[in-house]
Amino acid sequence: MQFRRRHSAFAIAREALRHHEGWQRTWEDRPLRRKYDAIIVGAGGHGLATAYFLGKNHGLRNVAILEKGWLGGGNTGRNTTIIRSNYLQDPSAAIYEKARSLYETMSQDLNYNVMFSPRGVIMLAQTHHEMRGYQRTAHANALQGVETQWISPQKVKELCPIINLDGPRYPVLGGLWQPRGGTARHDAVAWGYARACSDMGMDVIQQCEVTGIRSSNGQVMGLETSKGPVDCDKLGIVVAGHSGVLAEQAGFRLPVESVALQALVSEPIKPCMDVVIMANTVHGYMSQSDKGEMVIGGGADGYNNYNQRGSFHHIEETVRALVETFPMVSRLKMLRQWGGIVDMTGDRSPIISKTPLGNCFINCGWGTGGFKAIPGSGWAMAELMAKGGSPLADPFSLDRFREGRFIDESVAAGVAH
Amino acid sequence: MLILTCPYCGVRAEETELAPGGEAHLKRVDPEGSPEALEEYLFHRANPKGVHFERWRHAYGCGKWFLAARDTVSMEVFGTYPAQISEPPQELIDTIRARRPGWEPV
Amino acid sequence: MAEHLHTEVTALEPCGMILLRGDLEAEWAPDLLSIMGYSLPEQRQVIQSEAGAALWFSPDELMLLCEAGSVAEAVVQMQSACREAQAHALVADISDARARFAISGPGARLTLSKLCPVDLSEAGFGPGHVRRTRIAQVACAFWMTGPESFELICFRSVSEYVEGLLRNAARSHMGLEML
Amino acid sequence: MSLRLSQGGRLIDRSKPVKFSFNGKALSGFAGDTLASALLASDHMLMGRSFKYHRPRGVVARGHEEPNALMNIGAGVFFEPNQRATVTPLREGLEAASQNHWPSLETDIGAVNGMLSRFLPAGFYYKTFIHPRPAWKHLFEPFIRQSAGLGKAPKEADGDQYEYLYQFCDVLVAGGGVAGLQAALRTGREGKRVLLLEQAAVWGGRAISDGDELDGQSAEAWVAQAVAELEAMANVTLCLNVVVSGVYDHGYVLAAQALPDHLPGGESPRERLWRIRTGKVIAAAGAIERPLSFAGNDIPGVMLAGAMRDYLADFGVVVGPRSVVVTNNDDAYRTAFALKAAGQAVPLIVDARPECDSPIIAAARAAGIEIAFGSAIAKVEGGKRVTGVQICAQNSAGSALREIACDAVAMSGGWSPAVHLFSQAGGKVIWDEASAFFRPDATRPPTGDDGVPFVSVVGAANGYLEAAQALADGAGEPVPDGVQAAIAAVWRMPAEAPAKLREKTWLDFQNDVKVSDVQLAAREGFESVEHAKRYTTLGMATDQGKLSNINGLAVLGDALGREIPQVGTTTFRPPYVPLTLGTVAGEARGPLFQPLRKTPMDAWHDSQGAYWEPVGHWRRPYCFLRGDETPEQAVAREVTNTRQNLGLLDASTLGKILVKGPDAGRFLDMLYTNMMSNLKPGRCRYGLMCSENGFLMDDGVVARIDEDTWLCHTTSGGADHVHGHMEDWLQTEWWDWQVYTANLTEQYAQIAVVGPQARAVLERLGGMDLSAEALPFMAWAEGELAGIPARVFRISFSGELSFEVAVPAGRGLELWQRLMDEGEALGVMPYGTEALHIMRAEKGFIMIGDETDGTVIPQDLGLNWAISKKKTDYMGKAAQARSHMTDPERWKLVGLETLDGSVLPDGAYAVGAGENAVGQRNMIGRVTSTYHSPTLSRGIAMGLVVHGPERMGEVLEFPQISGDVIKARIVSPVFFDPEGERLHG
Repeated sequence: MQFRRRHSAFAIAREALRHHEGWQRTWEDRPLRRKYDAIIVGAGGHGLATAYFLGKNHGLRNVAILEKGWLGGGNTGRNTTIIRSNYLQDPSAAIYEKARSLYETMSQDLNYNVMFSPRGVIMLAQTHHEMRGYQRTAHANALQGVETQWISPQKVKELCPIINLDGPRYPVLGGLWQPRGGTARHDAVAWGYARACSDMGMDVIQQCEVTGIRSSNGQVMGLETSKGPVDCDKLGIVVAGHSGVLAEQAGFRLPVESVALQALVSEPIKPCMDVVIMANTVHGYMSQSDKGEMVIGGGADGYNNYNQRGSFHHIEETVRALVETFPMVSRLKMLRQWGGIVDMTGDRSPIISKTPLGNCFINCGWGTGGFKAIPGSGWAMAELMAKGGSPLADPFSLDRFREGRFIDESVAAGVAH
Repeated sequence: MLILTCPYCGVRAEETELAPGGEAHLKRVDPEGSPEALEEYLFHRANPKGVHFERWRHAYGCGKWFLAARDTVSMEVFGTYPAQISEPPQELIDTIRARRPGWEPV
Repeated sequence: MAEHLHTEVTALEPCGMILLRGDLEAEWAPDLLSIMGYSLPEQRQVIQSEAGAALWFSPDELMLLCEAGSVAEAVVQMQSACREAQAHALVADISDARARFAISGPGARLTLSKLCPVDLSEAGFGPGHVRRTRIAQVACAFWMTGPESFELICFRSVSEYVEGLLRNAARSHMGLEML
Repeated sequence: MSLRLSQGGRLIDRSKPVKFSFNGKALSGFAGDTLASALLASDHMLMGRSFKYHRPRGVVARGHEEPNALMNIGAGVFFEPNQRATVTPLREGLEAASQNHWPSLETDIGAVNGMLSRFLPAGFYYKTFIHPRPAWKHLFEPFIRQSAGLGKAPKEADGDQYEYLYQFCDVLVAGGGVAGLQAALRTGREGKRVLLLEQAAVWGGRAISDGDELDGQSAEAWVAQAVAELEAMANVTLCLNVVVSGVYDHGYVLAAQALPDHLPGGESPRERLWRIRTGKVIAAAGAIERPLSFAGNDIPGVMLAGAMRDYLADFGVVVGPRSVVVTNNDDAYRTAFALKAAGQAVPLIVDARPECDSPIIAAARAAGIEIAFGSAIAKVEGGKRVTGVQICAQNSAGSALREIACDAVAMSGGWSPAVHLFSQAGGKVIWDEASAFFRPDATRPPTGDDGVPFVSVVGAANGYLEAAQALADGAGEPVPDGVQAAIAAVWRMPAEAPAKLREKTWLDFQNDVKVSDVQLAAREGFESVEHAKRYTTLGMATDQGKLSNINGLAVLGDALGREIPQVGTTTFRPPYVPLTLGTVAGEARGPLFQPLRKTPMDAWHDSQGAYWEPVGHWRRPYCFLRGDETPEQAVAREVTNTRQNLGLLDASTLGKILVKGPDAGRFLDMLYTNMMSNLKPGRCRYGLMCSENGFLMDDGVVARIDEDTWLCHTTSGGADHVHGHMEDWLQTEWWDWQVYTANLTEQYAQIAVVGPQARAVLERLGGMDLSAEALPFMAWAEGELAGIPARVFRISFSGELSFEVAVPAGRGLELWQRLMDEGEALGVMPYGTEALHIMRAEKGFIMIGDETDGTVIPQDLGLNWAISKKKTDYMGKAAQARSHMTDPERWKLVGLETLDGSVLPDGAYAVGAGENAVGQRNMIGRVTSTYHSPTLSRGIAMGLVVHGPERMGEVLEFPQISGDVIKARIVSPVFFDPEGERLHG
């Protein structure tokens, strides 16, 4: 696609000569218009990616993305940035692998460096049961076109020298290795998409809260917002933890509960870990950011919560697991902890679906695993909104709960982080 | 880190002594029920930003399940009550109304 | 440093333990207990009687302690008494299911304060109280057996873990002299 | 240069020298020094290198807010990176090394980044390194990672211990300065249970160093008196060296206690995490001084004015002899006085304000100190230390009016109340225009579980910066007006500084964020403070913006043409001060990491070569190794021996739940898919339990004990869950049903005695008639075996003649030992979980967790025989009627036999023709369990296959990850003894 101004080393050098006073807005600040072909509510990664692919894949550019706060300010900017697609069930593997492959070229596609770092992800097996589960995943992945391998403890140690293989409780029995998984810079994903959407002529409207959804004859007509009313032909609700509130405005209920999920980072240290490790038996996962911070994912609360704090005992459990798995972290210091509100569905898999309201679509329920899915989720949601169906999205429809057609990832002994 | 008073043993128990159990007052649907009712029972959950009725078990204490009314944003606990009841007690409803004018039970 | 807060942790020999589940407010309950030589404790109380301690566990659950040798007979006696009274109750010998520890000395309260989320100040917990809670990551119950001594019970399978926790916590109270 | 004066320093003991080393060089300080004060005392002004440009940096601050002086401390198992020198107490033998440079602190190659800084503005990495694609991973990212990071990564496990402490109080006072002491006195006198915590090693906060006067006495005397009164109150507990780290919901507070007397590796813990539950929090954390933004404000020798005062008063250390003071407020004048009093030269006070007056300004004039009002520092001269400053008018573009040679610059941009604790739990802050800071908004405090405010703030943290004000505020009295002249909201100096200066004007020292970076962010549309912070990394360094936040906000507001309140503020997140991860983990390390559940026979197993397997929190023998055996060989031997002779399995971990009462039968009929109410006393029945979603959850044998009592066996991992599940339904749904349950799992040791000789060995023990007539299959009996009270269940999970014997746990080992002794002649061997699994698979018995995975219903497993047709309801029945559950395309259980006799790999999938809608190979089945059967000398497997039971004899293809294909035939899942004859011995 065409960008107003391409980013490059040359552009930086040029701007340096004029003290960087020539840079322009990353995305335009435009007023809300009266009518759009499509409106996306929620300018997080998933919402922005949906808009991007509506434009890029389906030629729909009269689009607004409405954001109650600031874009990328929800879970997009609050996660541990892990990208992997080594899921067990076909529909999950398909959409996460689509996402992972799109991450590989995202910096080039968006002309914005999202720092996708395919450094590899290991999911540790620490019980025989877990080992069998991951071997099953590896077999499934081979048929799903997802490149994963079952690796030995020695190989785990080679890839991650700071690991303690011989924990007295749960010695490492091996791992599921996805060499092309990794991490990316979360904020940059939102900013890069916002810039691309803006350059396609879409309106990214921040500080715009949706206060009502207008419909007629079971079809969506438009929205009431804090910046005035607006009409639309199609509506996509992509607001993660706040989905229940929007669904209520649209007149339907969701199989979703919102809970706080926590994460923390340590103070930065020199590079010591080149891969992402997830240890599900002991509930800990960790990677090292480019800045040097150890990025650590904590657990989710078991009770409904909208306050982005969460309970500290989850942090304690996670840190214990990490001190056991990586004993050298003990004398590092926790710099910052925070929480995000994640929306959990009945089977812990997402919803990308039509809704009982005509031309109103919803994308939510990513639970603890949303960031890694962003481009795939946007791709599938855009296709669903544009065409009324999408092979990637269809299995994640709302009716699966009535039919008992679960997409349950916890079965592989892994949890869906 | 929540603290809730167990109505059975009177202990002000901290969250780590408790196990959360989801939405309270769900009505079980038996095989006679419609698929819609079953879906509702199994999956649809009240997910309010505000007053929520929920289940907790005093797992590391007396082992009893009890119910609580809590605000999911401010975390204010309006009250806890025994689980052997199919609707929240009127007294508690009144307390919540006093604390949250305009709130109505669903 | 903090020597005056010395704490002794002792693993105790097994004793008889009887689980009684039933409606403690029913008429038969105090009668049954008194026949057996126990008094009915109030909520969260422990009452020491000639037969042993009776611990309140929940509104429909008591744990009765007795001599190890007399538990089998006591259980049979209680079960038949319940039958006679046509009481809906469950009586079981659970003497082997738990391990017991004594924690004593001037640092006993502090030791438990490191492991249990319970107010163990004198104002918060005293003789006659029983508390079911967790000790680090497992369930436990404890009560006081003297001004500076506690008895703590936990499940048998985790007794080594709990003993490790207690000994570790009792090791040094440096920096806590003011508490 | 920096040096120690011959006198002064209230915290040091000059009679106690302390030796330490810095970058390998032997140095000496005094007891009471911090590492930073001791380094300054020996003229080590250069203490580290910055994050991005590797600029030389010295210490700026006195306490936890220090951004620059971060050290690698200690070695080996006691090594710790990023330790703030300003809060590291000096101790004998301390080894410190500066960070983030190569090859040395003085000569750092990374400083080339500084020369290129023009090409590396905020967010430059988003705009470049895009092509070619592989270069990011292989070239750019490794380079960026290597130059980023601060301290070295520790290499070893921690040599110290940590622990928790639970505390409860009515009032927690965080901070033992004047206001905190006052608040503790006030609430203590009211009789409240008060806990007063102070992060420093001394009481009184800044008042003593600043030489304040309180209630007509010296601060020192006042503090001593207040502490004495508090110590005398039985309801008040005071503790030093405890930093309050976070305030959480419902009055939960975390605090970290440092133990300065702890010796590395000593018996005491190194730090202790206090988990406090309090009714109220009174935050009295004081205020933090802000730097001023002028070019070169990061050169070693530029320090916060208050810090400079502290180093002098507390440690007798100065950077001198000539110091210029630069300020926008009155407070910094005190530094000038203190320096003068110590014989140092203060050639000029640069005051950005238009000429104004106040008692302290008058005093400066009277003392003959020159003051330049309306002035600014255009630029600091120097490289690795300050050599001078250029002075200009504040309202100018920075053309120098004069140059002053000096060794140090004391700067003060005003003070920011430490509102962190108030904000963490949800309190909102409000911009105070007159004082130019955010203060807590008392109308929007955090609320507790009762909905009532629970955090209040007093003293400097509440915006009352002067001692007399803090004294009144802490006491809850009306706060008098201050005597200082108003601060000027000067955020950048000079006001019209050109880009060239702004590019050398630091906001966030550690992360190297400059004024020009924040302006760039604003220009590029990162208008929200959260965007600007993330784009520039302002405030994300290890001081978490304690120094930089307000200045950054102001510069952002300036650039956007908005007032500070419109720009907003970021949320303060715990911890207030970085918290050691070991402290967070507490005692849970090594053997205490998690509870390890052991059966009564555990020690015996361990002594007999048990190869352990974790099962939930239990450990169980996977097999027993003899001699040089591999586990595979041991398992084969155990299977063969059990089938031929006699095997013993420790089955104590199986759940055993007693269910009793008039409604117990009815209850179990709801819980299990099959009928339990019609089971006869003395008999056993295998039962299945499903979740309300219809999925198979647990299984086990149920024995009816008497008319109203059943004993339910569960899987090892499922005991607690199933018991909780039962209690859930009894308490919350069918509370009028008369049923009690008791989880007796741990009361009994259970031993499976299995094999053709099983009856024989039990008969040798004596005590019970276990003949086929007296104890038929699926019956149980009670009695004594070898003098031990026992229940014997005649059930079989192996297909062999088998008895499960339950005895009181305390006698389990005795029974086990007796069985081993008596069985010796009969060929007894213990076996582990893997032999158990193989034997059940040979018989086609399903295993929860293998054949089930949370998505499987009993109907998938051919278990329809265990689903009662008579019952109108049971848990999961309604869900099992849904369309996807009754779909004939569901995969069903079959046996699988490889054509070549090999063992199918775990988790292998069978493929059909073609691909699905998203391009994945179509799968038609999968392996659920697979083993080498020693009995049949070939691979056997169970699996779920679409239309499986109707396709007996068909051959399926199972591709390997390598691409090779293994072929296997669909067969009956019962591989061995299909007639079940062996059950009878």
